[in-house]
Amino acid sequence: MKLIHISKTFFPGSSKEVKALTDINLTFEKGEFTTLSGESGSGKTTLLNIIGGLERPTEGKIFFDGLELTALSDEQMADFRLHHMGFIFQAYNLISVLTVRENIGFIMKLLDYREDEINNRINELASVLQIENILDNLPGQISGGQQQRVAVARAVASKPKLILADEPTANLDSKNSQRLMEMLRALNEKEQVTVIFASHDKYVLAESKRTIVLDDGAVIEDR
Amino acid sequence: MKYLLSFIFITIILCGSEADMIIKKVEDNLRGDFMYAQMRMIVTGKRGVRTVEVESWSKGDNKSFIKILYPKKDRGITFLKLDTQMWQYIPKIERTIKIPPSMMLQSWMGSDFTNDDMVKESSMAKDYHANLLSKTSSTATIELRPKAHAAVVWGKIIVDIDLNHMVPITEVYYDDQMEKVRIMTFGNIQQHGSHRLPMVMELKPLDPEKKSNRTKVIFEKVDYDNYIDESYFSKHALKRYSN
Amino acid sequence: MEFSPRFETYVLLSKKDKTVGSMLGGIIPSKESSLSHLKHALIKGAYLEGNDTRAIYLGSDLAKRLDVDVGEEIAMIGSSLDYSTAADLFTVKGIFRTGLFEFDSTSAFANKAYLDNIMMSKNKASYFTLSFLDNQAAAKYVNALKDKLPRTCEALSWQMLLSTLVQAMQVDSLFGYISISIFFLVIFFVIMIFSYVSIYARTRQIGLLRALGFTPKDIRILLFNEMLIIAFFSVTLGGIIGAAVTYYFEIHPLVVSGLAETYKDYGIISDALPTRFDLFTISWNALSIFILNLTSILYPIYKINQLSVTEAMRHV
Amino acid sequence: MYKIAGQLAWKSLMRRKTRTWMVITMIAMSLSGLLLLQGIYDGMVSHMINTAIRSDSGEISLYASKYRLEKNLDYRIGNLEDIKKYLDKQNMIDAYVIRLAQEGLAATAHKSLGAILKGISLEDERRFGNFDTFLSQGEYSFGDKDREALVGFKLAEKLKATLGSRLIFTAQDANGEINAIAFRIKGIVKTGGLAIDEGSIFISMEKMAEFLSLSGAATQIALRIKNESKIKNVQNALQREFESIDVLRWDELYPLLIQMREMMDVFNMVSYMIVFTIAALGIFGVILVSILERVREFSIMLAIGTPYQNIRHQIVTEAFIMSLFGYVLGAFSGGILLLYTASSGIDFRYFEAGLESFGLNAVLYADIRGYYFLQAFGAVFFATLLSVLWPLRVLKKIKPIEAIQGKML
Repeated sequence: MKLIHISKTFFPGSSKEVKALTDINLTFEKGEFTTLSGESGSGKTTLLNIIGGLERPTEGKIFFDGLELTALSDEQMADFRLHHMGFIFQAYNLISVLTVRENIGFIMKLLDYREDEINNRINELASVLQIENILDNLPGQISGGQQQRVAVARAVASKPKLILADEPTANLDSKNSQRLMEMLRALNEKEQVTVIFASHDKYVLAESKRTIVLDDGAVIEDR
Repeated sequence: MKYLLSFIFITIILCGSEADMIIKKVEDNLRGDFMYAQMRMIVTGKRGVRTVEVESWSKGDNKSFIKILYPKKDRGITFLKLDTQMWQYIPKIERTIKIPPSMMLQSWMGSDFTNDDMVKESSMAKDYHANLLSKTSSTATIELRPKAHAAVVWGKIIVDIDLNHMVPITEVYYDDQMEKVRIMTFGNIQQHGSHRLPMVMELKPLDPEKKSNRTKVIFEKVDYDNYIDESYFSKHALKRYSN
Repeated sequence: MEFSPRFETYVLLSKKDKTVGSMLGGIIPSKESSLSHLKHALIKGAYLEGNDTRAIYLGSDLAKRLDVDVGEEIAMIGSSLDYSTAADLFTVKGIFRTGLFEFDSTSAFANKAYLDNIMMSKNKASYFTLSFLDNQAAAKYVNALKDKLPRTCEALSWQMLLSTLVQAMQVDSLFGYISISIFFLVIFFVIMIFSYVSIYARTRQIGLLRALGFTPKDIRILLFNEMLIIAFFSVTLGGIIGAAVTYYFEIHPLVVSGLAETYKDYGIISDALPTRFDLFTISWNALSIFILNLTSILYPIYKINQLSVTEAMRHV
Repeated sequence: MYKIAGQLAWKSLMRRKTRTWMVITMIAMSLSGLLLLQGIYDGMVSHMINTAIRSDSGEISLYASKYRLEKNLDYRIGNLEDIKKYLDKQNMIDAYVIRLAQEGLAATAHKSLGAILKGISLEDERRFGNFDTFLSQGEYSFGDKDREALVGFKLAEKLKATLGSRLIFTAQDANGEINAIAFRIKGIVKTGGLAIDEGSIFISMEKMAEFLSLSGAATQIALRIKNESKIKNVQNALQREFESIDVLRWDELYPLLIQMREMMDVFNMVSYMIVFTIAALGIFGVILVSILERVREFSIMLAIGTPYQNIRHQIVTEAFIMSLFGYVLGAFSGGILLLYTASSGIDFRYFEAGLESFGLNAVLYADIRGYYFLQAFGAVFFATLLSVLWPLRVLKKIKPIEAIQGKML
């Protein structure tokens, strides 16, 4: 994945104009496990959202396997997300009326996977993430750590090429954060999926293969 | 037993025939081949008192001519009835109007008489069985009961008759259930040529809602004995005798 | 509903040898045209005007019976209010057709101002309008007719015709009540749903209040008072807007185009839907809605008080 | 893919049970009320039409031309035998009656009123329209030697006459002579049709002919037609056969009834419109709130790639599930109400004392027609569609990113 000359300006032209990102150029290889780091307001979340197509850059282009994502329409982008990306958000990102099992299988169902395929995948992930015993619970009935693991399971269920995670550990205690990261790392190794985080959590940084530090909308470090 | 029955039967017939005779005499007395009259009708109703004065000429049962003298507004309006047809002339618009048959049953000049009443003589002798109830030297009380299929509304009529003059004094009308419905009283008996008749008649309904109504007819001039010219009984008369 | 004064009387209309008993109505042409549909029923000649004198507006079948056409002269004889004979000559100004045979074959109309002179009926009138949508008026109409026409054969068909109208209106008003109750039922539910939803949106706040020491009774009083204030303002506002709208439509009747075309031949139904401005009805309706408003929140309040404090605070 | 939207919709509804039930009950109750209203309206009009047909006009009536205008015996149907011969041959005609009527004055000792005297055959009338079922007092008979009569109940009341009372009827005969006839009241009829109840007296045809000095004549011949769709054909055929006679359908004779029917249709439509506009408001409120409280959830769904159509589908499905339940429940309970009122009727005397005095039968029976339910379905469908339009606009405006970041709630 390539990001070329990405800039993002909020409220362009008005008095509240904010330059969130300026001229970002990055390349992510397949199977990478990368963290976007930086202080609050440094633009890491904005960059992640732009990568995921939830926001559009003011300038610049993004290519994924040779496909120009920035040229896609909103609907095409949504379809692309559905097929090739997985998302993990801070918290409360499960569908409240569906059980854990249904939440994990949600995207696969949207992608018209066969029922047995879905079930196999759910069981497989549940054992990896140690959530077998809560599969039939509703999100409201389980803890935050469990919810985030379910979110991870949902994100990877359909084997996307890219997983984007925005502060996945922000609402978790250290023990849960650590476990979540270990599991994500294991999945990354096992399934060769590209993972990009936005986080300044030390457990996240510790597990990352690559860390990109942003400050005031610009890359100041990439290691 | 048989004797007794036939005796009662004969008595009834005799009494009946005497009563019939009296009624016939009274009717003959009031009727004539020709009749000229000038009369005043006073109608008392809910909306006050009205007075109408008319002059009338009639020949037999079928021809009559009426002219209104009072109220002033209606003066000169004339009516002609020949058999079943009736015309009205109104001087104000100088038009003669043929009254349609359905109108014949309407109230005449706002009174309790219908147009048809004004021109049709109903005969007590023809429609009723007369029955003598009591009799003194000068008066008789007769009960009139309608014949089986006579088309009359009354259940019975009780008539008091002045035998000296052969004129009615009072007539009380009863309905089907034999309740009194109206009373007609007669007064001021005068001799006019060959006929003797009451010059005042008053009709008083007894129905609760009409209790205050009265219709009083006062004959001012009556003449039975003079020939009335045929010219009164033609359509030309309507306009010609209007003034 | 506005009433146009009419004077109705039974008269004979005559031309040459033809004489026909008919109903002659004295009308105020301008008023009548906005109320009933006489004007729209015109098929020949012209409708009456306020300064007409000897002009008469005849039903089509009545014109046929009299064998007259527009412009011809007919004689009228009737009985004026003092029982004297009223008579005059009229010129046929227009012929109308409503499609109601009894009406078209027996009725005629003249300018009330002129007719009053002849009939001595000034300041006397039978107040009514021939509108389909007002039953009281038609009931008065029939009563007025009954007073005026006790003895006539031909008035019979009139009474029958009108009784049918009255009947329709009676039923109409009865069904009006039923419809209104259905409306109120739906409104009741809608308010209940909205108040339920809005009260439930505050579940957590209420839970907090309960945690702070409010009793269910306090909650009940709080919510009820809130509703009272909202209901008062909304009903007042609604009442004013509703009154304004009805008042507007009374002056400018709603016109449903198309309806008139369908009924052109019948005439009695016009395309204008008369609306009635009546303070009593408006305040009565407003009061009902107000009460409805208050009763509709009873269940939601009950429901929310059923929740325990912790349930309420954790409510999502 | 829509299966999952359906599941989500269902589960969301189940989560807010009270709210869902309120909407369903609202739809069901207003629907059953409207169905009942419509049924009674139609029932009433068809009752009036039916009465008019049975007691007077039949499906088709024949009059001598000009008779209806002049109401005069000069305009009578004279070639009765020809017509009878023709009518007997027609297999489309179920039954027919011959009537001879004359306007005149009915009188008792107390009062006289305009009325119509009709010569009829009781047996024919019974076959024609079960006229005997209109009898409210006395006997369905003209008594010995046809000397008695049947009288409309309102007329009898006004004349202060009861069973056995004597009535005098005065009218013109065929020769223009004014005659009077006396008879007693044998029976009192109450049809709900005012022409009969307020102004008709029935005597035997023979007696009538004698009274009017007119035999072998009629003023009206009324026909019952077997097949409703053939009425016009029969009318045209009759008109061609007898050119000098007015052949009129019942709806031409009673245009007011047709107007009433159409007016009721308009009234029904307006009622439906008002009720379902209000109901749509209720559905709208619930749908809008359920969207607003789930904005975050929808945002996440959108973010992870759920197509917008899928979410829209979920909302629409939620709305339609409620409506469908409401409809089924409402149609069912409305149907039961209708069935009940169609068989047992509603006694409106409790509701409106004056109703009967205007000649309407106080017990009304509803009609049931299949299209009511179709129409109701349409109304519910439209109301639902209407109610989701605005919420869907709100949904469209959701920016997933803002909701996720907590800016929208």
